[in-house]
Amino acid sequence: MKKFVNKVDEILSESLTGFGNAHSDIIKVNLSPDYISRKLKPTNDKVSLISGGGSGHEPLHGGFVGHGMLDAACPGQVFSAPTPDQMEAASNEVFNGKGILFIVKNYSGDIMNFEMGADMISHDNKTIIVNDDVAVEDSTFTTGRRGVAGTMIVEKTVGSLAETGASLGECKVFGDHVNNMTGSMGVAFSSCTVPAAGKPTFELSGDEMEFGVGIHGEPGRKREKIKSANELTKEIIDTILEDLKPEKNQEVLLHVNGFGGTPLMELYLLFNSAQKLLENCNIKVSRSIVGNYTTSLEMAGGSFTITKLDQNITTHWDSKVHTSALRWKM
Amino acid sequence: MKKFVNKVDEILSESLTGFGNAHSDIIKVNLSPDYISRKLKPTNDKVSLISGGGSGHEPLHGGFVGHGMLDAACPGQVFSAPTPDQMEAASNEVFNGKGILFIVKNYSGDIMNFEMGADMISHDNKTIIVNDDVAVEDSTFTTGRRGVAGTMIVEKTVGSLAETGASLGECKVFGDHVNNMTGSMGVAFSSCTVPAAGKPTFELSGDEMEFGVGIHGEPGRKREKIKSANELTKEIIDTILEDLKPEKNQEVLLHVNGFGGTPLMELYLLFNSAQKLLENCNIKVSRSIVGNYTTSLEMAGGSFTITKLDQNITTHWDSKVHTSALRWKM
Amino acid sequence: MNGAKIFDSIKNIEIIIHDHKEEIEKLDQEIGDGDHIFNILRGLEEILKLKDILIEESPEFIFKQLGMKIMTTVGGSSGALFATLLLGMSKKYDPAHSDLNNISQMFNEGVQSMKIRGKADIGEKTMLDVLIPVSKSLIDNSNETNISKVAEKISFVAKQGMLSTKDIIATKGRASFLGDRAKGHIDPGARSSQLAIEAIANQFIIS
Amino acid sequence: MNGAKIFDSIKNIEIIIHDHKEEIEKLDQEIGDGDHIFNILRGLEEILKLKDILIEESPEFIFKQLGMKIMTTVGGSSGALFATLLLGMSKKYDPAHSDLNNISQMFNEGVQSMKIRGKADIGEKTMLDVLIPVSKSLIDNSNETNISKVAEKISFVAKQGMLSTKDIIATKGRASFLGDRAKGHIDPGARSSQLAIEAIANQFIIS
Ligand SMILES: Nc1ncnc2c1ncn2[C@@H]1O[C@H](COP(=O)(O)OP(=O)(O)O)[C@@H](O)[C@H]1O
Ligand SMILES: Nc1ncnc2c1ncn2[C@@H]1O[C@H](COP(=O)(O)OP(=O)(O)O)[C@@H](O)[C@H]1O
Ligand SMILES: [Mg+2]
Ligand SMILES: [Mg+2]
Ligand SMILES: [Mg+2]
Ligand SMILES: [Mg+2]
Repeated sequence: MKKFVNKVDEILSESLTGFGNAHSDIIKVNLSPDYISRKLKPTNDKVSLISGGGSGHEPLHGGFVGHGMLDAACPGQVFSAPTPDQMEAASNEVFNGKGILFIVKNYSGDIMNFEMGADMISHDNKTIIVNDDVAVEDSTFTTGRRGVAGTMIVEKTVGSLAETGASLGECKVFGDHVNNMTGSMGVAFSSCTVPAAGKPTFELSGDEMEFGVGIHGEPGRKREKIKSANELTKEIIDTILEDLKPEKNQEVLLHVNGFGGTPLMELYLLFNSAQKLLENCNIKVSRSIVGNYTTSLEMAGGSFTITKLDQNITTHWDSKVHTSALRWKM
Repeated sequence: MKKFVNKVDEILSESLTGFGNAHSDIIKVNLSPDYISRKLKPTNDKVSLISGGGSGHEPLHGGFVGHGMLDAACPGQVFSAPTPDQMEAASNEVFNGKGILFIVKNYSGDIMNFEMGADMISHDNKTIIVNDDVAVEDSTFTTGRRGVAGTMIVEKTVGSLAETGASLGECKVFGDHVNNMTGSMGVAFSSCTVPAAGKPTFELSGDEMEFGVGIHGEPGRKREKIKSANELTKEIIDTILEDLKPEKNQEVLLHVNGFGGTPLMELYLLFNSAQKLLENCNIKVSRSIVGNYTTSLEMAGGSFTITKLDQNITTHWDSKVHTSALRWKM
Repeated sequence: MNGAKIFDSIKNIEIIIHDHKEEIEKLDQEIGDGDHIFNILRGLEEILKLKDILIEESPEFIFKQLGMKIMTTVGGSSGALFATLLLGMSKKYDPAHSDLNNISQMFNEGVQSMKIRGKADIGEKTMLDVLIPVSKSLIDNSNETNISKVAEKISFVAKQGMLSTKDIIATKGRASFLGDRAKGHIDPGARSSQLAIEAIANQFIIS
Repeated sequence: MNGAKIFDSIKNIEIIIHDHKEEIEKLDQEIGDGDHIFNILRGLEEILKLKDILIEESPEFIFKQLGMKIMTTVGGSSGALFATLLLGMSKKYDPAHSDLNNISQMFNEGVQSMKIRGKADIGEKTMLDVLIPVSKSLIDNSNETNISKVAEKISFVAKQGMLSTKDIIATKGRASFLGDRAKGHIDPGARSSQLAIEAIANQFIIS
């Protein structure tokens, strides 16, 4: 394994310390229990947004702590959900009069640990479960879909609404709405190496890809021969559209997300493929974001996320934000 | 080769088109000759900054076109300097009454092509040659040092000065000054794959790294066994400090740059190592930036850049900027 | 039941899990994300550190502390679930009962809490495919006097439960995202749970 | 000298470069960034496309157009340098001169421009280690009547020049960053230039 590391056990704490110092103008890092919170508590009463999950998806979630987005993020070990005491401590620190809204990606481990965290606090709280990954079939008998790159969009838009002083109920309803308007799907060209394991989670031969992959270096829904960018974009976009069933002339936010090991050049090429396809279906890409936002360590590959826009979502997407990974208008 | 690509020949134009559309609020893309310029020409007379170089370093340089930074960027083929007609066309479009300032990384190909471009235009122009890479010995008989991740810092600070209406001469002097205050050095854990070649430029065995590597997947100054993050950080930071010879209590900007294939988690860990080292030498890290800004496609590895700060550099680093890759205060 | 015995069991579990490190790691790489073995080992290491502090305490208190430690150091699905198991177990200790009776009642309570926490039941390709049958077997045999016979029984049903996860698809946990591709692979959590049961059973078979 | 001959030479250069594609690619991967072969091939492909349009034009005009084309399509060090070579050559064509005289004068002018453009001279491990000796040899032999003898000479000095790049360090171009590590590797630009010279020489030796 080739990584910048001193001791494998200390990667997380060293990295978090570095993160805290590199962005000490806006956030602070607490260790044991680990959580990242805003440097300054908002002065107005507002719902406090707390997200979290296994590490290895950076900048998600710590990179989204700051004005207009999260109040705190709880990072677990690499690809392991955080522990409830992290959520408890973060909640107690960031509670700001209007309740706590947890934003959780739909994985057993995350859900269980966040539930246990919620059980430990006395503040009013609600949870938004993000499950945007259309690669996984949903059914009431299963865990359902995974939460992937759409999480950032939920965090941005609900974060914006919370900033206006909206109630916990309003934030929860809006978050569920954004999640429902959002679909994602990805493809991987390589696995990634969990530092503790020291070797890639899986091996792919030179001409194979994992189609419908998640964000933990885990295998996807199927393994296939690699295809041209246009072909695989079409397959993914078609699957997302089947799920989202947009009307004609629907405006959308198109997010091309890199998993960590794919150059921006290719991500923009994918954006180009997808935008053309969408425009051929009379869908208007009126907002866009391209980059590595929800990663799987150094995995090569990427995902598409589409959010159907309405006035509300657009407003809260456009509104000002100041986090280490997403910043505009301030 | 596993890349998101349709035809290898068209990667660049498809990617540029995607880039143009994804950021159509601030920039526009011209194809044949290829250049990226601001969507709206500044209304005040100002020096126009044009940079460029081989593609494959994204977001450098196209990602730095916008208010407070570049007026245009000329992307060449992957790792090949752009052609003079690109610089000519870009100059003619962005000239804004006060002359053209070219910002060129110190590589033969870039220098020659930019010189030829400059020969083709009638506007007043000057060139800043960025050569921040302390891994390469400098001497009057050689090409000297390479221009690497410090380029972004030169573009940001001079871009800010140009925005104030400073003269071409002032911008040139300030850019040279920032360049002189800046030193960089990097290490690679893997090579990268130039799309046209289809295979990695070099191979490294499982426990080797290229020390003092450039940003083109080319071999570095020496090949060594991998070391702990603290050890290699120390070796690099010591080399940079030897070059920059900071005074006691010097304030610096510390930039940890990823080459494309290294997770943010590791970059922040490196930041932590470096900051501790610097503080032990009584050097104060008062500004910081961590992320993939000057990449080598999907190369794993990263570099450190240190800029000695003075009042001027700090002011122009902090000032507002709105590009696709660097954005704050607007 | 006392602190010394409890920590002996944990030590035995740690040994057996260590001996199967590579195998468990591989199972979670095949149908999960590869962290299961590290989660388990981190948990075991953390609770073994509590031995000196807790060894004289009541089983009730010990299980509660172990549960809290797992809860705050492990993370992931297994952290939440094993913490729930231990916390559940701590609630049902009754000094008036026999060891076997205590274990049956405690384990049953722990597993019930896990089912609620995980919203899962038998047949979903999880560790519950091991733990539910074991819990049932313990209840069924809670009046048995030959402890090593009980130990053999739970060791057997644990193994059966573990093997049963191989050819089914998962409907809970990370493996559920794989659909049919999960078939043919044993669930990592089922394997580690079964090994833990085996370690404890061996202890009783031998003693 | 006329359009047909010029384009024949270019076609011959393209053939020989193609035949050595892998070798040239490898050379620039070893001490450069791996793009040299693609730059060269892109340039050759682009100028061959101009054949039909330019074939009837004067050598002067043709060289100028070829230079412009290389300049606007190749990029990198070799784009700038070969464009400079061709543009330089176009300046010295004189219809009153013999072919050999023209070639000598033109090539000399082109190489002089390259030296200025590249701020480089012989012994710096670049293509100039091939092109400067060839240019000198052409000047020295510009009154020679046996063309194929001249061709053999330039072919020889080109090869010598190319080989001379192997054991020196580079002080210009990308390989200069490697310091001592560049030793033992032939310069890619020297190799492609030498092959081009060889292609042209062969044409004259045969004809
Ligand atoms: N909802 C659930 N109910 C019961 N067991 C579960 C559930 N989800 C996951 N598991 C168990 O947890 C194991 C995985 O644990 P681990 O790898 O530590 O966590 P994660 O799945 O979060 O990476 C699975 O093999 C399975 O046995
Ligand atoms: N300053 C220079 N003067 C002469 N030749 C040079 C100079 N710099 C580079 N070269 C030549 O250019 C070749 C590399 O060309 P190429 O790979 O196309 O461009 P780049 O070096 O920009 O990647 C080198 O092998 C060398 O022969
Ligand atoms: Mg996990
Ligand atoms: Mg090049
Ligand atoms: Mg797991
Ligand atoms: Mg090259």
